Amino acid sequence: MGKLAQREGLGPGGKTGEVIAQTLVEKFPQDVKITKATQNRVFATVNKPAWLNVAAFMKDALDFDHVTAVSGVDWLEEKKMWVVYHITSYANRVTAELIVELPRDQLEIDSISNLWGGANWHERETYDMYGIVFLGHPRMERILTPDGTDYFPYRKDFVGGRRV
Amino acid sequence: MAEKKQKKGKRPRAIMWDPMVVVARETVRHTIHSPNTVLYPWERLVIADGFRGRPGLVLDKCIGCGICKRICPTTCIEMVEIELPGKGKVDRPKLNLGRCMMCGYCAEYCPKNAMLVTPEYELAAYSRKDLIYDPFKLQYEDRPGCEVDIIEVKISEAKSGIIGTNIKTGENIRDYPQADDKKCIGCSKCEKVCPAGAVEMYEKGKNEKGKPIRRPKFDPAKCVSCEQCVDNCPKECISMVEVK
Amino acid sequence: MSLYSFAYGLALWICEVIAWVFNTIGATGIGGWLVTPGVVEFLQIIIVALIVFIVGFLVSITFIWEERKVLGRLMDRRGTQVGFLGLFQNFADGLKAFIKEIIIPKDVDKWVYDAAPVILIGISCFMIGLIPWGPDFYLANLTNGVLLVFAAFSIAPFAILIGGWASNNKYTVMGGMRAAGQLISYEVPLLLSVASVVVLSGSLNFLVIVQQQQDSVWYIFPLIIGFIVFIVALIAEIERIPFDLPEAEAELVEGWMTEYGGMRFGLVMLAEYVRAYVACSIAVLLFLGGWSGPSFIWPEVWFLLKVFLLFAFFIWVRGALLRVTTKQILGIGWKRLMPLALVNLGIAIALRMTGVF
Amino acid sequence: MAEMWLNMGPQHPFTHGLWNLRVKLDGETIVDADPIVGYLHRGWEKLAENRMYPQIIPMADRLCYGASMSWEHLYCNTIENMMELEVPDRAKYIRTIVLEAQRIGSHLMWLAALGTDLGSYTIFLYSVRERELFLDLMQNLCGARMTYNYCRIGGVRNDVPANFERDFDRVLTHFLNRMNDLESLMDRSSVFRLRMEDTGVISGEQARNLGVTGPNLRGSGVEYDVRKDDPYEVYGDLDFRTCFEKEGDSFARYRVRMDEMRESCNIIRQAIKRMPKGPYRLKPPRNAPKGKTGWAHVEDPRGEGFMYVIGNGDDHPYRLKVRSPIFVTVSAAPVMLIGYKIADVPAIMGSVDMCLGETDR
Repeated sequence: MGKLAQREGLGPGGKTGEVIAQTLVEKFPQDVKITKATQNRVFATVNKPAWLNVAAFMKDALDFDHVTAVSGVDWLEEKKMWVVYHITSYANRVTAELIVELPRDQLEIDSISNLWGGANWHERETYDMYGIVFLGHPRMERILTPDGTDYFPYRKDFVGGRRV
Repeated sequence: MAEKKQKKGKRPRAIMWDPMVVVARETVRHTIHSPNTVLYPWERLVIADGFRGRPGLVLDKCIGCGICKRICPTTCIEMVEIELPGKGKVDRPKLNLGRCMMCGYCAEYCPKNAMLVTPEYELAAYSRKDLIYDPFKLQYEDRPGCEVDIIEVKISEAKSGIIGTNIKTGENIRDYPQADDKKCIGCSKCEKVCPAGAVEMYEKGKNEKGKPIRRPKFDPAKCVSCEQCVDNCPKECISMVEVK
Repeated sequence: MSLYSFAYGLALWICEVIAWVFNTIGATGIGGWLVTPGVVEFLQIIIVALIVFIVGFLVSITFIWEERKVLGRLMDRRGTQVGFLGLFQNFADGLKAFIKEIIIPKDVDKWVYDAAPVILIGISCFMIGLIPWGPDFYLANLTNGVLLVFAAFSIAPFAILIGGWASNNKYTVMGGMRAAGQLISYEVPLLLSVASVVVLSGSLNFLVIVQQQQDSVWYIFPLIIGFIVFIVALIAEIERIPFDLPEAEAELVEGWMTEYGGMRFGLVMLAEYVRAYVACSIAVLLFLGGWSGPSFIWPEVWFLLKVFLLFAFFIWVRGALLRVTTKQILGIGWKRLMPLALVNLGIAIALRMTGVF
Repeated sequence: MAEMWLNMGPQHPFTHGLWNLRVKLDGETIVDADPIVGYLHRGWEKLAENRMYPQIIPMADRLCYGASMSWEHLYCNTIENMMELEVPDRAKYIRTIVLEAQRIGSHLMWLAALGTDLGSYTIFLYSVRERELFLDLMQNLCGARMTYNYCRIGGVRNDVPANFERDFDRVLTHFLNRMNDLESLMDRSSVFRLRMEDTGVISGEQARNLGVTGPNLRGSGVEYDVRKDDPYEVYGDLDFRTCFEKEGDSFARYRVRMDEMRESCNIIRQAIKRMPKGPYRLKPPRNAPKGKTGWAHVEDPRGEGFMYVIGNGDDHPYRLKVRSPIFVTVSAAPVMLIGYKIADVPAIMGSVDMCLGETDR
């Protein structure tokens, strides 16, 4: 897309998706696997233990400054859960989709709400709906469901449509 | 505070009485031309012709295929057994207007344009039972502008410059069923069930006991892809072929 | 043919009729006593009071109608449609407020909760009596009418404060506090501009003030600054939109009136419009020369015309401007209105000293 | 004075929708704020998991009823990205026109709500009267006024009505004249400026970190607009200006939205001129392969809307995640509120243009 004009309030940027994918793989060779990388999209999967370092690296070095979404996905049959992060970098106009796999019986992952404040409520909602605990989250509580709900509604084994 | 004021140089200067002047001018204009409000029961707003009020039904066009029942997002349509003079006992849609959100899907996906989108919006009723429209109450005379057509183009021909064929009357654009020979036992249940008469059994040959082997043949032109045959086949051997 | 003489005639006629009845049944003692001037005068006062109050309420109610209609046209919509030209709307509102259930929230300071609306409506109705409409249409011709009206006028914040505090709700307490803060900060410029009028006219009696204005020029021309200060302070006094803090407020729900239901709320709303009527009539009396005008129309009609026009100005301001926050209200009150009021007082004194008036 | 927790609770005139802003007050100044949402939670994403793809479109309308077209389009865009469908050009242009008309309608609804919050019902009625024109345009186009159900996966429901260009042109010229009235009622009224300037300030740095997007972010001086920087539909070929302000207070957010309304008129005019003939609706595939994922993000009138879908092999999605811009902006509300008076709360939250339908999903 060529060198667009310098925009107000944003860094120079200019690193394309492929460059970012490249730097990520070099920095974390055995943790990050790139599935696809285009001009302004990066799709990757990250191992759970290295997740916080990858996130911190992306925030500081690759100036990703906005968490678009944190979504939980429940793979009931394969006994695992995904936590899908979509993080955008305004300057480079790149959005990275990072998938972290969690075993279904041990649902914990490091929270990134200290790096990006925007992820705070997303993580609380994912906890509220799937039961994934985010370690180090300032206020790990339910957000959407009324207090006193002890079940996790969006899990595949929770059958909706009946009086709970 | 002072330097903050300079930074706002770009902002228009604020004058105290400017809104008063504008409001005064508007008041004079509103008293000359009558005000904007429409006195509802006496005056009414002009409705566009494609306006989506409650769904309506043209009984003689309807073949009872049940597509409206399947596509309705809030499942407010049920097929109900009624007695029609010419046709005896047939299934026709019964609509629960209490759940209907007027999305217009039943009229859009109805293959025979029997379900319409009517401009009626005064639907208040005294009890929930009155909101249940049986096929006769659902009727609406067939006025232009009430039908909704789907003019689609196949993905393969997207770039070929065709504007699109009407899915309800065009050919080889609707998906049609096909039977899996091994599982099919030739019970002709699909022929009995098909509302559009697109299925007919044909003799394929003889089996060892000399009785003819009968298999269903689906006619894509007549088929309205309502999947009644797929649902009612005892052996689940019918599957839909997607026209790509 | 002043109001009093008419009332005297009527009272005399009534007494004679009753006296005739008593005489026929033989109780001539009471019949004779009835016709004595003392009783007739007493009945006369009652009749005059009745007429002035009924007319005052009717004008306040037509204020409501006028507000609905003019505000409607201002906002490109029709005003009320109830009854002929929407006039029946007020009675419909009154009836509705009358019928609504009176709900008193739990552990409310009962006595004070009841007292607040009573004080408010009482004071407002008391002020109706003090307003003369014409040279011969008035209830009370007091030598210090202006003083009494403004004394009554300034009791309202007291009622609002205790009302807000008594209804045991965080929002209403805040509403009450704000009302007190706002009304006190606007009392001072208001009275200063009234003082300048009194300085010019030399007397506290409404009739004399209007007479002075008829002889010389209306006080709005020499004291134009005073008039502006008076109008702005008045908007704050009767809590209309730009200074609408204590009453309906986006973050205070209904301000201090939230917990009042049924006829209490109806009375408080009526009190608000009665205060608006009294405020507009004072402004007309003090600055716009009361009932003076070319004589082909009755003076009372001149007075009413000016009052309705002034209220139309208030509605226009309500239609155009937005609500201001407490910080800004107090700022405007003390920083801008106070100096202007003092300057205006200076002008009045100067005019008085140099003998122009 | 002892601090007091005040519930500007679910039923409150200034909350447009159901949410509870618990505010700790020291006198009149706000010391701490704790927004509580979830009163309107319908379990939208679970509902979407047992519906067919076309059936979710009218559901997506009801996410944020103020700007239902942009949510419908976002859903259809997500499914098209997942199934790799190439939407015909005419459909792209119609979608852009309709999205921009919806943006103006949504901003006018916001202006109406802001007007009533600040106490002037005239602004409410003037902006709703202008919005009526855009609703009529939509009614001619797709038969409904608020929840349109107009986008389809692979195009749009029906072609544009007969005198589509003439109607749009008349409405836009009329609207631009009326914009001056609206602005003089607000911009040039010093009472409005008194209330809106220097309230609810959030710096560009904080806004970016807290995930604030859309006009609220551009009000704080960060020039990021998804239509410009990650163009979808035909925004890449149209030239328009991303309007932004530097001060970051409520007035800046207000100014950004007013300029955006004018930009939208400009975009609509360009798009109408360049709209090609041709097909406007594709026949979408019935099923999506299992495990296939797709996502899309658009410039919703309130911020960056985002949807992420995973296919399930049949005609139901396996998982459909919705990111609502206001869900995140509300989490950043305490930063804007602390330090200001309680009388400023309607001005600040009014300038953030809340819509609770999408927040609680």
